[in-house]
Order: sequence, then structure tokens, then C-alpha cells
Amino acid sequence: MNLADKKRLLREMLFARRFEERCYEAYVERKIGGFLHLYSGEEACAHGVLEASKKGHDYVITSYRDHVHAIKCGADPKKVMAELYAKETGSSKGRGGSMHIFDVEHRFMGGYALVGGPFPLAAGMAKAIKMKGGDEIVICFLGDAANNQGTFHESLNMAKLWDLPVLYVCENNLYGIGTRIDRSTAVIDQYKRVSGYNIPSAQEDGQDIEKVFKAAKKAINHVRSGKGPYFLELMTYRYRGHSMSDSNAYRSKSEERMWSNRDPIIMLRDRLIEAGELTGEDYKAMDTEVLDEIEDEVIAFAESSPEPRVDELEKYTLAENDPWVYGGGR
Amino acid sequence: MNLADKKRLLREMLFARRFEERCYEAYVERKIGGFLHLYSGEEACAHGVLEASKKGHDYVITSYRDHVHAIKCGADPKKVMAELYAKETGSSKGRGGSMHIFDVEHRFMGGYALVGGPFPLAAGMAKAIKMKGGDEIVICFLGDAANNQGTFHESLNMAKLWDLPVLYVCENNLYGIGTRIDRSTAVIDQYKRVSGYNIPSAQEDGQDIEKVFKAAKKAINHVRSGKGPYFLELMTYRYRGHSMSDSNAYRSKSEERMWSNRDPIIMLRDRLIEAGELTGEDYKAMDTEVLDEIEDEVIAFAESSPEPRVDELEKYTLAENDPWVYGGGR
Amino acid sequence: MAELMYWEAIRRAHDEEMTNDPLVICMGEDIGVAGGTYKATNGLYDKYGPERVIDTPISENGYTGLGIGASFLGVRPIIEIMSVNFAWLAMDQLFNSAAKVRYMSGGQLTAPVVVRSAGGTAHQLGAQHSARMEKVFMSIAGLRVVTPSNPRQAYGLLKSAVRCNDPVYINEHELMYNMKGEVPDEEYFHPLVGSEVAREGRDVTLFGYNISVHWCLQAAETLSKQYGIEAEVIDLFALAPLDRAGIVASVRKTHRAVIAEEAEPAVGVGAEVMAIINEECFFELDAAPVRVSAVNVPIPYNHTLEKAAIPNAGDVVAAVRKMLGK
Amino acid sequence: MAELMYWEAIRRAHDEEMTNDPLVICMGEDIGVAGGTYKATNGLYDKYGPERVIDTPISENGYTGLGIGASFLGVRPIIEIMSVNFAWLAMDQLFNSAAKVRYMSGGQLTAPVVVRSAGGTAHQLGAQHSARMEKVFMSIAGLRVVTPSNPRQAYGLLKSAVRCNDPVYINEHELMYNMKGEVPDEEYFHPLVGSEVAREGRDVTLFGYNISVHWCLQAAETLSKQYGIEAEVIDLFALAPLDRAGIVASVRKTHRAVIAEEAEPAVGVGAEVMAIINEECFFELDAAPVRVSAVNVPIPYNHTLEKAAIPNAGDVVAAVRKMLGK
Ligand SMILES: Cc1ncc(C[n+]2csc(CCOP(=O)(O)OP(=O)(O)O)c2C)c(N)n1
Ligand SMILES: Cc1ncc(C[n+]2csc(CCOP(=O)(O)OP(=O)(O)O)c2C)c(N)n1
Ligand SMILES: [Mg+2]
Ligand SMILES: [Mg+2]
Repeated sequence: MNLADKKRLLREMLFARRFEERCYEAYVERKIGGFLHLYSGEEACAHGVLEASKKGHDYVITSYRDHVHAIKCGADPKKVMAELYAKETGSSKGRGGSMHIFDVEHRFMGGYALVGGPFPLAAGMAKAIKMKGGDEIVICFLGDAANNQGTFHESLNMAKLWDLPVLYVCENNLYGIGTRIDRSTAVIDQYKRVSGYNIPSAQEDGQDIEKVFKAAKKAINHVRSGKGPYFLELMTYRYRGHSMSDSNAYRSKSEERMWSNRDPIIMLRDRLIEAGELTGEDYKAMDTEVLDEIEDEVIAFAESSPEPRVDELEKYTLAENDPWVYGGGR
Repeated sequence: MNLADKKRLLREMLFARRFEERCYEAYVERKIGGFLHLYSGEEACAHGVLEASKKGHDYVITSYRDHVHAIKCGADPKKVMAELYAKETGSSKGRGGSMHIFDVEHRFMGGYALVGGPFPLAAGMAKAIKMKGGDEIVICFLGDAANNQGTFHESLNMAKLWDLPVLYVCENNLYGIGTRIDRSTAVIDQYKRVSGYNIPSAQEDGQDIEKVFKAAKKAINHVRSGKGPYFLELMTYRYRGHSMSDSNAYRSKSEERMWSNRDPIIMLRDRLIEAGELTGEDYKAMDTEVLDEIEDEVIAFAESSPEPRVDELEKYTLAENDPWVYGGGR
Repeated sequence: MAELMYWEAIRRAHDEEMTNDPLVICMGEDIGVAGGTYKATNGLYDKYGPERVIDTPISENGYTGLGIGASFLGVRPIIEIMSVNFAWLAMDQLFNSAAKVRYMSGGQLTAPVVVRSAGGTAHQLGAQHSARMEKVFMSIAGLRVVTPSNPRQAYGLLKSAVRCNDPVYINEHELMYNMKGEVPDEEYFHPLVGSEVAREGRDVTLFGYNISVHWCLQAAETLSKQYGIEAEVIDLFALAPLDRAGIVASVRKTHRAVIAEEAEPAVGVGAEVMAIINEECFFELDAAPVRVSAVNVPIPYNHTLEKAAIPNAGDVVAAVRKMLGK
Repeated sequence: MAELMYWEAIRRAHDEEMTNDPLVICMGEDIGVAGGTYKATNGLYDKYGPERVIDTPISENGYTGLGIGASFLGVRPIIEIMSVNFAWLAMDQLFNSAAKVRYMSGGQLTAPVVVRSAGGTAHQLGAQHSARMEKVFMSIAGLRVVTPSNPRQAYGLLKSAVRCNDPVYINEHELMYNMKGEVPDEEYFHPLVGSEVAREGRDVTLFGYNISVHWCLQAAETLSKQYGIEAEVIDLFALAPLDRAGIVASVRKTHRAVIAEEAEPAVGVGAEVMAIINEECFFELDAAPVRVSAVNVPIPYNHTLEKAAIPNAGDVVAAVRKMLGK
């Protein structure tokens, strides 16, 4: 990771943070509806891992906490915001919403709302890659609490059994909604749980993007070289409540402070300043630029876009004009 | 385990073997219908473990391969056979069949036909015991292939999280129907898979009833003393096909021979003979006695029993005359 | 009589039943320390402790099965499945174990569990959080299904469900937890079978359940005021078994039936009520029965589309007007 | 035209589609080395190898989800769920992922998987192996459901299902795998929508699907020979969507309808067909439509009880005679 990369990543993470904060505001203003799960505090996870992957080549799948992953994969932030605004120009044409960002062109294969749902889907995409003989891999981001779902067990067993090219990234933010990990899970260190599938794994600091990048490089090399799945646990923390409807009352102020002292953006910024590669002024300018971009381009686009047409309500339920439905098509 | 115990166990296992063989015949004669899963070859597992438990005190639950466990728990073999004959006198009144033997009076809590179904049921009974404060434990017998079901993962996590008094016994007969364990499972040694739940475990020879008994004693002591769940893997082999409709073509003759050379009944018999505690004559007499009992009592009872009445078809669907259905009852 | 919110009524039923019987427990995701997504178990963790108010891992089939197993030995679990969409994960234990164990054991075992969850379409929760699955729960023998349309029912149905020896599924609604209504001050057990006449009328019967009862009541109001049509509204709080006698009695009186349901039409409550009417009183009908159902789509996030997908009181009014040519 | 058994027809469809497209795979428990419980994939393991004919662990939700994920990238999995009872475990992935992904991605992704399984009540398999779940698969938007009543349909429906871009559930029947019937020698794709007139008649329409088509045909034979009643038999091989036009056309002709279904009555195919008739041609009816359904019980092991629980041709005859007063 060279200097230019680091500066770019700093800006990307800052953009992600500001994007999410702007979502928060828009939600309060009732411009965004439904459930909204923000990623603030966890930015180094998605950015570090995906920086180590091949953009537009590898496939990515996540939970409902998906905006930042989609954007890092290449989704246009304008379209992501338009999706949150439920507009026809949204990445899922306003049909999906926050929990269901999709950008298949950039190989962001979607956010899914059922905890544990993506485990087998990721293994399946990896199976398809293996059949077709490409060197793509699948990266599946899920939370710590998701690991208690049966699909975790079933999918990891199959992924190893058939040595599928899939990297499972566990973003361990210590909570599943309001339940602390030790109150739901018999083994706290998630990377240890995969020994039951013979899958290599590692645990890494999820707040330090350079460490995440390095750990992810190693993991991705393993997977891409055909050695089968890998499980990477990243220790992190979400600043906001689980979703907008969560009061966040179950966490102590001291715990929150401890984690915000290790903010992934500030850490990278300070490192660059210390190394004399960035000034406080530069950073402020960057922030202003980011804020302006979000306001002038992203929000403006979302605001001005049209809603879907009601006469297209049924459009994406089933395939349109599929000849095989009528038994023909040759 | 004293000498009298060993002789008794020899007879019990022999009875189980002859009982199962007689079921085979009755099935061929079309006296028994549906699916029939025989336990021949695996007798030392159920007998060794349950001998180490408190009969009528501890709760037992199994898969569809359940006749022998039920009888060892205290179910009357006559009623078990009558169940297979679909008679009103059967242990489940002819409604359950081979896969659903129940004898709640003797705390045999049933055979279940969905692979993996009993994992959470067992944990739940253990939860009830813990709430009520008794020193009973739950023993759950399931096969090796069942461990790939999501319920395994979910149940073992909860069992440990809440330190429930449940002993999971994995009867590892190396196959799930026709699929050899290494073709379905990424980790072959099943006792190693529970490290992901922090549950203590052991693997033992399932053909040697004395070893099984010892391993089970240790396991049961652990569970009964309040230390939470335990996982015991017993290496064994079924002689017959998976069920009566299984051709059994997927196993080699040499593999089958290897296992029949370690027959649990013959091994115990020979040990007793070697020790001068039993003669070949004694054994033959025992066998004759067992065969006669099965024919004269068990089969005779099943044959002569009446079928359920058709006008009682709907009887056990819902609770009868439950006042709370009508919102009252005080 | 006090006014309670729907969630308060459910919470009160939990509380009373847990006080009454130390073997009543409740379990589910975030129901303990956090008090439940819809506050149905708020405060109970502090009152009854972690052994009886259990925060579960995200393991729907596992903890549902665990509750069923506990019920075999006399425990009475009230299992919350946070949103009914997640119940697809638990259907195996619910149907294969709970609904069948009494029958296949010849009556030796029974699974007196209560499973409750928030169903329905709320505000823009999207395709994976807007399921309307009551028809699925109704479809298999061995399970009772009830669905409260107001706080009184929410309270009384849960209390009876806890004590009843059968497994009971209670279908609540995401949008109704803050609805207010009168609940008796004294203890009250609502029957798990039957139906209620929510409004008397003579010209047409509107059948609803859970949230659609309110569409029907609103429609009846409009029909009466604006069109002089007196609609009877029947609240089908029990979905399995459905109240055949109650359905027939009302149709015998009005000779016309409209069924309002929030779900897609296929194999739903609407179809089932129509089938019952056809079987029982076909020749007493003055018009073809009609169902008012959702459009057959996964639920869109966009609010305008979402509203277009789900029926409302206006749709019920329109159906009645068309039926009566007014 | 060759006579094939139902299982042979399914096997042939697998084989042809796997030869035609290297991305067609099949997966399920014991379908590979062992050739499948009902032989539907017999010999394919040797022919196409373990990468394409996949013996799965016992992980129904997991491997169904895996197949769905593979289908996102163009693979066409044919997933066998050995017995439909086990499908309860896989409903999460089937409904939450496969049936909704097209909609919630705004048309970007689609899940062209085929899931097939053996449904129905066979011989004394007991409560946990005798589910009739077609009504559950029909109940949610986003999934196509078909159910072959003979080898020709079994062959042609699977072939179209593999190529169709929607997820398709195929409901087969445990008792029908050895049924013989003519299958065209040339390649044949059966439509996934519509219905077939299995027998022409004018006095009453008997609606059946899958095994109940045979009860209807047998009943029609008896009705014709013994009572001079000419029954039309409609084969509803497509359950979702149901063929409204076909249903209506026949009822317009006969003015009477009987629906035969193997499942418990509640919210089933019978109710749905009755609802469609009520909606479309109520005033053309000369008699109340009737459904012939199973008794509302988990299926007993005892054969006499089992037979009493499930309808048969005699029940269809009795229903028609009662309707016609003959
Ligand atoms: C199957 C299912 N069960 C429950 C939920 C409700 N739910 C949504 S997020 C969540 C917690 C998930 O925690 P984790 O996996 O750690 O991810 P995080 O939100 O912390 O990123 C729960 C219980 C759900 N969406 N799906
Ligand atoms: C949920 C479910 N999936 C599949 C089956 C079909 N099936 C019955 S037994 C069996 C193999 C089980 O093997 P194992 O757990 O090792 O037990 P064993 O029969 O060897 O004792 C399978 C796949 C089933 N009954 N239930
Ligand atoms: Mg988390
Ligand atoms: Mg086995």
C-alpha cells in the first residue's frame, strides 16, 4: 500500500462516514424509510478487505449493513442514495431499499436482510466460479451474531468439503442488536469456531486499515490460489445503534469511548500527518470536498430523481417474456 | 460392571439383535410397513451408554433407528413390536410406526424421522430439567451425518451457553444412507467438531461395550455434576442397509467383514467364555431362550392385537376437551 | 377498564402468566435485556431473571426446537420470533416436531408451546421483512393459529394460548403494537376458537382478521354513511380452526361476503372462507363472494408501490359497492 | 413414442439438459454415487462426475442456498430434496432468497434454480414423511410451482423448468415414480403455465393435479359407466400461477366443479380453485363447488387409518353423485 493508496483510502473512508451520517439526517427528515443500518466505526473492515481484492472481478455479498461495501465495490453513491430515497434511479430501482443494495455490474451481489442468509449464497457463487474455471473469488461479509445461524455451519462445511473459493469475513462488532456476544455465543473468538470445518482462519484488528489490508491479502491469496475457503475475523465496533430504531442503551459510555479512541479514519489520518504526508488543513479540505460532493451531487441526485411508476408494481416479480415458460424458445 | 451385569448385557444385546432380525423377516412378510431402520451391529452403543445412565430417570431421545434404545430404556418389546405391526396396543398406539417409538413412562421421549430434529429437543428437555432443579440428564443419540444439519450447530451452542445437562452421543457408523462420511463432512472425527462450542468430547470404540460403558460413565458424571453438555462419539457400523429399501451396494465386502469381525455381541461373549464365565452351550441356550421369547411372546402379542379403530382417526391431533381452548377452565 | 396499547396488553399477559406458573418462560432474540423489539417483554428480564427470560442466539430453528423440547417436560415457553419472515427458518421444528408429536406418540407427548411473531407489512421494510404468513401456519394439521385485532384479544389470546395443551401460533402485526384499546382489569382468557361480530349489519358481511378487521370497520363506516349500506364485520381472530358456524351464521343473514386479507390471494384466508361459504350456504348467496387481497408481488421498498401492493379500507368499500351496484 | 416410467422420464430430462448445457448441475442427498432415492439421477454421477452431480451433506437450507447462489452466476442447479417434509428446512432460502431476489434487486439478479421433491403420502411412512406441501409452495409470490401427473409432464416440465429464468418448484409424488406413460421420443418442453383437459365431459368438471388427476380419471370412468355422468377432468399441472382461463372455460361448459386434493383442506388448491370460480363464473354454476380433501390429521402409520385419511376415486364419485343427486 503506497502513499497515494493511503490517501485515497483515507478519503474513501471519510466519504463513507459522511455518507452514512447524511443518511442518518435524511432518515430523521423522513426522506429515507424502513430499516437503516449504519456502518460508522467499521469502515476499515470493508475498505481494507476490498482494497486487497480485485475490484469488479471478485464477487461481494453482505448483510443489510451494506451501503459502504457497495460503494467500495464501485457502486455509484448517487444510485445508492437514490435507492435509500426509494427512487427509480436507485441501485435496485427503489424496490430494494437500504437492506437490499445491489450492483451486479460491479459484482456487488447484494445486501440481504435475513441474518445468515448470505453464507450459502456465497458458497454457491464460489461453486459457480469453480465450475467455470475463473480465478475470481467470493467475499462474504457478515456479523458476529450471524455465526450462530445454522447456515453458517452448513455452508462452511460445504465450502471446505468442496474447497470453494470463498472468503468469509466476520465483522465482529461484539453485538447482535442489543445482545453482547458472550450472551449469545459459547465461543467468543469467532476465528476459532471454524476449526470444526478445517478452515484456516485469523483474527485481526478491524480498526487499523493497514492491518486489515495485510490480513486480507494473505486470506485472499489463500483462496485465490485454489486452497479453498478462509475465515477472517475483524474486531470492530459500530458507533450508532443497530438500526435507526435502536436506542443503543445496552452499551456503556466507557466502552464506546474506548472504541472511538481507535477510530479507523482518525488513526489513518494521524499516521499520515505524523509521517508528514498530510496536514490538518489538507484533511479539512478533504472533508469539505467530501461534504460538498455528498450534498451537491449525491443528495441532489436522489432528491431530484423520479419515483417508480405504480403501473410497474409487478414488473420484477417473475421473468418477463421468458419463452421457456411456454415450453418453447428455440 | 460386574459379572452378572455383563451376562445380562450379553443377553440384552442378543435380544436386541434377534428382535431386529425378526423385524426384518416381518417386513419381508409385509407385516411391518413404511420405513424400517435396523440397528444390528451397533448394539454396544445404546446398551453401553444407557447402562451407564439412570434407567427411568434420565431422558432419552433418538433418530428413527430407535427400537433398541426404547427397549433398553424399559419399553416392553411386545409393545414395540405391536407398534411396528401398527396395532392399537403398540407403544404409539399404531400411529407412529418404526420411526416414532415413544415410551414416555420410561422416559424414552421418542424417535424422530427428520435428521437433526432431536438436537434442539434434547437441549430443551435439559433446559426444563435445569429449571426444575432435578439431577436427571438428557441423552440424545444421533448419527454421524446428522451433525451436518444446522440444528447441530445451533443446539450445541445453546447447550453450552446455558450449560444444559445433555449428553450428545454420536453413533458414527461412517455413513449417512449411502454417502460415506468423508464425502459429506469436512472434518471426519466428529468429536473434534464440538471445539467450536467449547464442549468437552471423546471418541470411543463403539463395538466394545465395556469401553462404551466407561466412556459414558465419565461423560454422564460430567453432565450430571452440572458442568454442562458433553459430546461422545462412538465408532460403529450397521450391518444392514440404511433402511429396508437400501441395497447397501456402496460398501465393500472387505469393509463389512472387518466390522463383523468386531461384532459387539461376539466380542462380549468370547470375553466371557475366555474368562470361564460362560460356555458355548450357555450361549446357545441363551439364544434359544431369546428366540422363543420373541416368537412366543413378542410376535404373538403383535399378531393377536387389534388395529386402531377408524373412528378414532382424528383422536390425537389436538388436545381433547381442553378448557383453555374455550378461554376458561378455572 | 383500562386502555392499554397492544404491546402493553401482550406484556401484561406474559407477566401474569409468568407470575402464575414458574414454568412459564419466554425466549427470543433481544427479548431480555433489551425488552423486545416491540417491548412485549419489557421489564420481565429484571423481574424474572435470565433463566426465565431468555435472550437467544440468532438460531430460529434451534431455539424453537429447544422450546418445544422444554414443553415436553411441562415448561410453557412463549417463543418470540422477532419478525415472521424469520419463521421460515423455524418451520421445521414447528411443523415436524410440535404439530405432529401428539399424534405420532399416540397422545403420550404434547408440545404446549406458544410461538408469537410480528407479521404483516409495515413501513417500507422491504421484501424480506414484509411477509404475511398466517396462511402458511394455517395449512398443516396439529397447530392452532390465532391473530389478535386489538389489545383485548392480544391479552386474552396469549393467556389462553399459554395454558392450552396444544401448540399455538399467534400472529401479531408490526403496525399494531401501539394501537390502544380497552382491556378488562380482571384476568381474562379469550377463547382460541370462534369469531367475533365486530359490527352488526344486514346487507353484506365483511370478514377480516388482525389488521384487516380495521379496514373492514372503516369501510363499514363509510358504506353506512355515504351509501346507506349496513355491513356486518366478522373478526376471525381464530384462523385454525376457522369458525365455520360463525361464518355461515353471518352469511345466512346478509347473503353477501367480502373477505379482506393483507396477503397475496393464492391459497389464503380469503379462499378458505369462500370455500367454507360454498360448502355450507352456497344457495343463500345473493352475490359471488369476493376477496380483497394484496397484489401478488414481493413487497417493494418504495412507499407508493408498497401502498399500492397492500389493500385498504377503500378497496373494501369499492368491492362492496361493485357487489351491490351502488 | 416410448413408454417410460416417471422416474425414467425425470432422469432423461436431467441427462439431456446436462448434455445440452455444461452449467446444468444436480445436487441433493444420495443423488450421486447412490443414484437417488427414486433413481431420478441414476447413472449421472458416472457420466458427468462429482463436480456436476453432487452428493450433499444433510443440510437442506445450506445446499438449497448454495444452489441459489450458484444460479446467480449462470449455473442451473436442479436440487433434489429427497422428501418434501425436509423442505421445511429449506424454505428460508427458497422464499427469502430465490423468490425475492429478482424483485428486490430491481431485476438485476435472478435465481433460475429448480427444486424438486417427492411429495405426498406413500405407504405408512408416518407423520414426518407424509407431507403434502404444494399449497405452501404456492402461497408466496416469486416462485413457479408445477406438478407432473404423468411421465410426459415429468419429463417436459423439468426440461422447461431448467431453462426458465425463474425459480421453479416441482412437486413429484412418492407413489408415482414407477408409473408408466408415453413420452415423445424427440425433445419436448412442457409449458410451465396452463392446464390440460385429461378427459372431455359435459356434466361436471373434476379438477385434479399430480396423483389426484388419476383419482379423477378413475372416478370419471365409473361415473360414465355406472351412472351415465360425463365428467370432464382438468389436470392442473401448474399450481402457481393457476390457469384461471382453463378453470373458467371448463366450468362455463359443465357448470359444476369438484376439486380433488391429497392435502388437508385448509387454504389448499381446492379452496383456491373454488375462489377462482367464485370470482370468474359464479352465476354459471348449477351447484356449489365441492372439494374432496384429506382428513385434517397428521398422517398415521397404521395403513387402515392412513387410507381413511387420504381421499380416493370413490370419494370423488360420491361427491359427484351427491352433487347430481344420482
Ligand atoms: C434470520 C433473522 N433473524 C433475526 C433477524 C433480526 N436481526 C437483524 S440484525 C440482527 C443482529 C445481527 O448481528 P450481527 O450478525 O452481529 O451483525 P451486525 O448487525 O452487528 O453487523 C438480528 C437479530 C434477522 N434479520 N434475520
Ligand atoms: C431432514 C432430513 N433430511 C434427510 C433425511 C433422509 N435421511 C434419512 S436417514 C439419513 C442419513 C442419516 O445418517 P446418520 O445421521 O449418520 O444416521 P444413521 O442412519 O447412519 O444412523 C438421511 C439423509 C431425513 N430423514 N431428514
Ligand atoms: Mg455484530
Ligand atoms: Mg451414520
